[in-house]
Amino acid sequence: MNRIMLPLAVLLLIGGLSTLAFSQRPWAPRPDVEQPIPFSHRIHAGVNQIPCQYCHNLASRSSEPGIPPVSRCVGCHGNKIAGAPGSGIVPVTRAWMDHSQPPFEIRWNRVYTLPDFVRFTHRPHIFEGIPCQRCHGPVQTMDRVVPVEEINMGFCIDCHTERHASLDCVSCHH
Amino acid sequence: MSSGLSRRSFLKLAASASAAAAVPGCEPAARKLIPYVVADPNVTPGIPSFFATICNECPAGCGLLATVREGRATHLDGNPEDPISQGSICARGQAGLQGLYNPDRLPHPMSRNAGGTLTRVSWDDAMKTVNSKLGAASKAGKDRVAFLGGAQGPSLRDVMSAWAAANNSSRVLYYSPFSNQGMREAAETLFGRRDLPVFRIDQAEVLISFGANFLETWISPVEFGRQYSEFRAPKERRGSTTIGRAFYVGPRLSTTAAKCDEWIAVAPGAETEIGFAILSVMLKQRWVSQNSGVDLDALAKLVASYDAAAVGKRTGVPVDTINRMAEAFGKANGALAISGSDDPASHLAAFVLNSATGNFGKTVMFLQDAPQGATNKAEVVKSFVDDLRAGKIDVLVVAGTNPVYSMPPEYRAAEALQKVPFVIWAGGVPDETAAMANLLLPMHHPLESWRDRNPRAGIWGLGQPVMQPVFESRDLGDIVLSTIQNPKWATSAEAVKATWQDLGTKAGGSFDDFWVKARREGGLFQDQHVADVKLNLASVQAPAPYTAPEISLYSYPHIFLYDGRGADKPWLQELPEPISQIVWDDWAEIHPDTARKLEVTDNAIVELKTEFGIIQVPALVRPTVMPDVIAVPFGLGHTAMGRYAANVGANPFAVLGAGRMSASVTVRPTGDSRKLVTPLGKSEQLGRSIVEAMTIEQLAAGEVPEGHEPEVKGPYEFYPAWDYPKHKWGMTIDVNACIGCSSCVAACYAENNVPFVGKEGVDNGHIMSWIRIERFYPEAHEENPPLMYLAPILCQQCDHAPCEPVCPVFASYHTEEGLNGQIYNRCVGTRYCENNCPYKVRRFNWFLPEWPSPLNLQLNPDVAVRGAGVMEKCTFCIQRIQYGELDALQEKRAVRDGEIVPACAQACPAHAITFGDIKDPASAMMRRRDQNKLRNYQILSELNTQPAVVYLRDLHSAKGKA
Amino acid sequence: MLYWAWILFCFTLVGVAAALWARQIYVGLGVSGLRQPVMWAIYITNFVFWVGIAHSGTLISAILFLFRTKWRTAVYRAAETMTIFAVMTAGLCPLFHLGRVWNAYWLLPYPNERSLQPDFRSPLVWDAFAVSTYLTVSLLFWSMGLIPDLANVRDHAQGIRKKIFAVLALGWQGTDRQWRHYSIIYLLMAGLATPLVLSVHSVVSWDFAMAQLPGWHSTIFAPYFVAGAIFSGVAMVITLLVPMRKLLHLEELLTPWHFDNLAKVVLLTSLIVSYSYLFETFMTWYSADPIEQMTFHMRYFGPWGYLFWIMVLCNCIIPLFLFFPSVRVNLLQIWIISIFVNIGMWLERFVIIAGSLRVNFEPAQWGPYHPSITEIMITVGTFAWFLGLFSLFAKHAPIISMTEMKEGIMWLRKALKKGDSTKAA
Amino acid sequence: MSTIAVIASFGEEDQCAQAVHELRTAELGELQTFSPFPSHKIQHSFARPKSRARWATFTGGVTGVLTGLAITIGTSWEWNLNVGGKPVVSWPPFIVICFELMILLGGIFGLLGFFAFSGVPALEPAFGYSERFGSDLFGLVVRCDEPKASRIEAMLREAGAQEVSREIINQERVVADA
Repeated sequence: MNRIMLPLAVLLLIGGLSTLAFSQRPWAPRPDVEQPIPFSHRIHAGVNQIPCQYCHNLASRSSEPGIPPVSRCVGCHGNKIAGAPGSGIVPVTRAWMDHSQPPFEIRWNRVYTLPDFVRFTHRPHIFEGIPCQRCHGPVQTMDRVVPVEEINMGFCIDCHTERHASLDCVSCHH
Repeated sequence: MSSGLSRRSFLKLAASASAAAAVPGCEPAARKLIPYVVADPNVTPGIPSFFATICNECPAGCGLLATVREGRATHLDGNPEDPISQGSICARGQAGLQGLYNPDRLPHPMSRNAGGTLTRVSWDDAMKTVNSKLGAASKAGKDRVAFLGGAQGPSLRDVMSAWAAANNSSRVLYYSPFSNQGMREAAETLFGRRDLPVFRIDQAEVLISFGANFLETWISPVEFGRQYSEFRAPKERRGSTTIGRAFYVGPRLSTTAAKCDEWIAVAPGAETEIGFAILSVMLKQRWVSQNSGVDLDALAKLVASYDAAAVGKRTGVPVDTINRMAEAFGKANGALAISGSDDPASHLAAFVLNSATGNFGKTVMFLQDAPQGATNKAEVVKSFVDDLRAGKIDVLVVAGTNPVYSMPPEYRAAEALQKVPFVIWAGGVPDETAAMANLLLPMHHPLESWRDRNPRAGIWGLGQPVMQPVFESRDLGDIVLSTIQNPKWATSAEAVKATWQDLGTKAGGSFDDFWVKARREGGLFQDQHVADVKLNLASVQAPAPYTAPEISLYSYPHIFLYDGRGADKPWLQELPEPISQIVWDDWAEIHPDTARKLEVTDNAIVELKTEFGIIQVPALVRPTVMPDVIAVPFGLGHTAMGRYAANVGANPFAVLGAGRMSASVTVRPTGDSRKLVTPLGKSEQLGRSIVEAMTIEQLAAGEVPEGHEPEVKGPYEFYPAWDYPKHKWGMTIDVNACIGCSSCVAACYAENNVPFVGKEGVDNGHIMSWIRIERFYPEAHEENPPLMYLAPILCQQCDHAPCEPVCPVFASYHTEEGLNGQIYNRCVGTRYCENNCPYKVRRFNWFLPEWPSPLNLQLNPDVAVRGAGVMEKCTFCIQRIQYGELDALQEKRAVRDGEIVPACAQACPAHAITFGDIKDPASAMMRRRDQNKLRNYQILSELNTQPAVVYLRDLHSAKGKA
Repeated sequence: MLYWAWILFCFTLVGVAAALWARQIYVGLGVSGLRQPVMWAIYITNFVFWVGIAHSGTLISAILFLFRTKWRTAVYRAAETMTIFAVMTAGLCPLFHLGRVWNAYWLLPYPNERSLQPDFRSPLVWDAFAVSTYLTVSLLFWSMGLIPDLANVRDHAQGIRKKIFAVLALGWQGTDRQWRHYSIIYLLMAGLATPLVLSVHSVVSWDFAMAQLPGWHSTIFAPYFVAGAIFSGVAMVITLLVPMRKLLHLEELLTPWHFDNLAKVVLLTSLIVSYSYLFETFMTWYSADPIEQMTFHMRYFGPWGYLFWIMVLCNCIIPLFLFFPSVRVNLLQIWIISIFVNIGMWLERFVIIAGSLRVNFEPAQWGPYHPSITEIMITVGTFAWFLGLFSLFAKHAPIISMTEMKEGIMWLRKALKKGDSTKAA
Repeated sequence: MSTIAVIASFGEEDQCAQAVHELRTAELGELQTFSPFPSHKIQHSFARPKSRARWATFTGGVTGVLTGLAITIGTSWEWNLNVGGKPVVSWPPFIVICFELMILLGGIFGLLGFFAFSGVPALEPAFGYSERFGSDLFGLVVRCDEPKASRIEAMLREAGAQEVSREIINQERVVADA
């Protein structure tokens, strides 16, 4: 009997696992996202202790955290802006100096995406004092940001349950 | 907009932050994030900005508040500061967005070669051509260059005059087909003024409308809608509870007529007779106010041949009806007669009626200042077209008007345009006039440009651009100013600012403060003194007695398409005309008796022949039109104007005389047919309580209609009732206030990304609107029914929602705040919920919805776009509720009553819809219920679905009492 | 040759239907004629129809087994096979009708990180459970009955066929030990299948009865639908057996006596169904609910009134001919009657489902419905799929239970010996 | 002492049943029959207690009901959603699920019980089986000690056996039945 049942069980297991593996999960993090600029969150947020919301200044009032404008970079880097040829700051310089030219815009690659049917908004999370690292991981230690958590519904629900936040479906889906 | 951002990257950013094109399911969101170089202070991703501006969809000149998300205008509302719109706006105004994002807008300049084909040209080349043509023409002689435009504001008029002058010309003309020429003529005869008076329906007790569709298209429908709901609200007047009594005299039971107490059906042109007959009765009965200052002898002479009996004979209106109207009008404390007829004599009658009862200055008034006439007199326009035909003009610029489509056939506008060597057309979607132009220039949409408006004395509307241009278009003022040397203003923005500099100087104070305030409030609004006008009957001639043609054609501006400018907007085409409920087509309403005589049935195409020409229209056999009158709306019958407008229906302008809306007509069934499409099933309620009505007499006596409960009964619970810890959202809808204008429907389309489906889609039962204006005819057995039942039907958010427990996957469920939530991404599409919904308010996505680019830029990023196979429905604008609750949370306070307003309630000009928290008895919504306890009802309440929506019954006067 | 042409024909139609279904999934359900307010129509009609067809199989095999009815032996395998294929067909129909069929598995509970499960209060979830249980248990019952026959085929087959059937027969040899446990489990399965068959069509009827739509919301639906199911199912058995008997030369095994008994079941259930129609009408009148009355008025005299009257003709009047014994043993006549019953019962479901949706609570949302070519071809496809599968099975597998026939012949022989020949005639 | 199998075939069910009855009462050896259909008479003549396989079905049914209760109530508590104002744990609809699962698991457990108790699927053919036993003959195999074989043969012939044969079997090839 085992001669029949064992291969069958293995087959079923393989089938199930491959279904899981190949099923589409748009929220799944993409671990390797190259960025156009070797911008280091470790240096900015870790070493220099710049608060997250200094650059991502919309997080507390909008659904979006805000991608800092080039002017924000220039504000601190000031007269060092030119930088040595080949240094990481050059694209920023170019974007600042020559901003009417589309080819010189900085095109960050998105690290975190949510499917369109999820209406996530940063505002209440910041208001409730959830540390950014809760979802984004220890960004202050990363030279290049890679996602740590897989942000799926289970991840959201666990935290919401724990913190007695809204579990109403329409809170996020409408 | 800040200059630090190129338009392309800005649009890309907009796209990345939006959810517009994505579909619930698997499509990945945008993967690139492109930062600003310098942050635009007006654009905060995720947070809407609001810009006050003005509406350009009709001459009313409503103030708008545009919601701009990530640099894209996504929603238009009324500007609360503006005295005309007061925070509400009609469907046409909202659809302005679809003019802005119309996929058929001219994307770049185009030039027509000798062969007649259009080729793309650059702006530089186009302007070079324009300059050389203008140069040659202005050198050739005086007045060889001309401009023909639609109604325009003062600044652009200045610009155009300056441009014409620089080109050695004075020919600047403004033409629009509905410019109330009849009323202006009558006012000139009687009072010596050519401007339009101000009407205050809310100050009257009795209203007689001679064919004026003041709730649809007449002069300023949003304002009148608000006033009319005030007028119709039950009030204590002289010791008893009454509502304003309204009579509609006209050939067609329009939406306006349907909201009146009585519809007196007369053939087009006979309204005048009734007006004079009423005057004659009032004179005889001494109901004419003694101190009105009206010359009674002159009046007696005027109405001599309009004895009620004679008029009754000529028009077929019972004498009793005329007497009743006269009595009501004469005895009212505040009465108003208005006319929308094409016959100047009917306006005369209306003015005299108002004067004779001493209502001038109370319900109708002229203000001390008169605004500049918006359009030119008909004679002037006609002689101009004659000049065109005579070859007296070398270069003609046409913008903002469509003479080929809307000018009367006797002007022979198309022929005239052919005689002009060089026609420059500037505009959005290329229309019939563009088809005859040599050079086509894409013009900014009004929402992309600076302009102003002076619709009436004291009201100066300021229009500012709300977003970057969508296409490679330019502002009309900028185009013409660039053709003249050393212009007074470099751009039209400067011209507008200069105008406002003058206004600011008059207002006093710092101009900078004034300018900021004007831009924030959307204009300058000042109180105006009422002018003291004197009625002069001396020069008035009594019109010749009326003889009815055997069959007459009656045309009226379509409530949504107006003079044809709405036809390119899919929302307006898809909104069912409230009375006929027809979409995406035009129709010839024919009374059943007449239809029997002519042997036509529904959908049979009839040929209507007047002295000017022939149109062919499918018949719609309905009792909503006077026998022997065939009613065809204006607005369709375009041969160009993009994919949505072209080749739909027929154009009545082409068969009517100048300034006329009716004509004698011969009718011939062609034998062909075209299916008229409507989303409406049956026209009767079959005794079910969907839209309810009661008479004011019943309300005053404290009775309720037979077989109905006096108030909404407490819920019957079989199981323990659920608790709603925070809020429980509800709505009160006053059917009496509802004017059927469908503004709520348009607002819902805009706010909730509801797709349009086209004629075939509607025919296939795929219409997607979440809220609809339901229209029912009264049934034969009903005692004292209203003329028509009209009410908005949307999801009732039932506590015992039948749709919820049948969903196998919890896609439909009840939220903690009492809403009937629908989770689109969980839906598998069994459609069981819609089967079990008694109100049939759920909509299924039969296909993947499509918004041809760039219409998709209008989509609200706060609402998911639903994919194919998903059920969707109204959730009282859950995104707005959430936004309001988050605001309250962040400010550590409770949600304030009135802070959260769903799109439909916000849009309603008549304030028929109130939204609020059922748990808060002090909320405006709950107070409205309590104050009208006798009128409360719920739709199909016997099913114990316990809706969160409570309706207030429609009110009207009992038969013969009105 | 003719046989293979028939199989090819059937599966060509199935292919066409599959292609149209694929297009419907890709483009959207708009390609069907479904619309506001008729959100359910032919697809669900087909579902109820095929589930109904399935029921007679279980009735004949399980219920009549429990009652030890003798005439069942010759027909039960065919009826049971029909059950399996009909449930398979029926199971496809809700998939045709789903807006997002790729998410159909959400109707069944499975572990997931969101802890989201179906709503067990929804009749559609009951449906999913009932139909999948029905398919599983029917398959078990059917395959159990098949084991001894497969062993018999194995014993008489040669070469590769023998090997295949050796695997399928699971080493069955008919020992006393095997038969001992077999009999009790087979009996218990019949005992389980009997309430199951009643429950499945009751659950299907509750899809409608649980809704509050007039014309659907009725407590008599469960027995009414079960009777209707058996009615249409037995009629389908006759429809299939008459040609099968001819084509496979089973005249000796399927005698007019069998058909006489089947026809009696048809007659009985026809009377029950007719009674239900009458009683539904009575209840409507007695309820004094004007909305309900309007729905029934529209059902009888509305735009689809003719469908109702055709249905009455097919379901209530034509079967009355079965009162004549001479008709009951005339195979051609009962075959024609059975086809009318099939048409009538399909129409009954359509009239109830689409007809009631058409005249709902909200008159302004009443609307017509016209089936699209996609729906028609998919419907045809379900018939082709069913008939194709049945034909394949009838040709290649034991369509008459040999085991039970042997038992039956043994019984018959004895009966003849006793001189009790009346029953056998 | 070698073990002998006596194999007899009968044309009639009654004869076979009679033979079984006689051999069983005589206690001459272990009996096994082959029959083309389930014969109550033969089963009866063995006089065995009722099959225990029926408890498998019962267990399955009970498991089904409990599983039904567990998943319906358990998953409802997981989210506590309000649908149509009904209670989170709504008994009447859950009964339907419990009922269906009772039938489902009852059927599956029953089949497994049948497999477990009857030794099907059998990988080895039973000793003494002949293809004819599957179609029209009844077979009886008596496993006995050699001395008893002749007596058994006689009894079988007397009972009406059409054919009687004898075979010596190895210990390994003893029929698996106990």
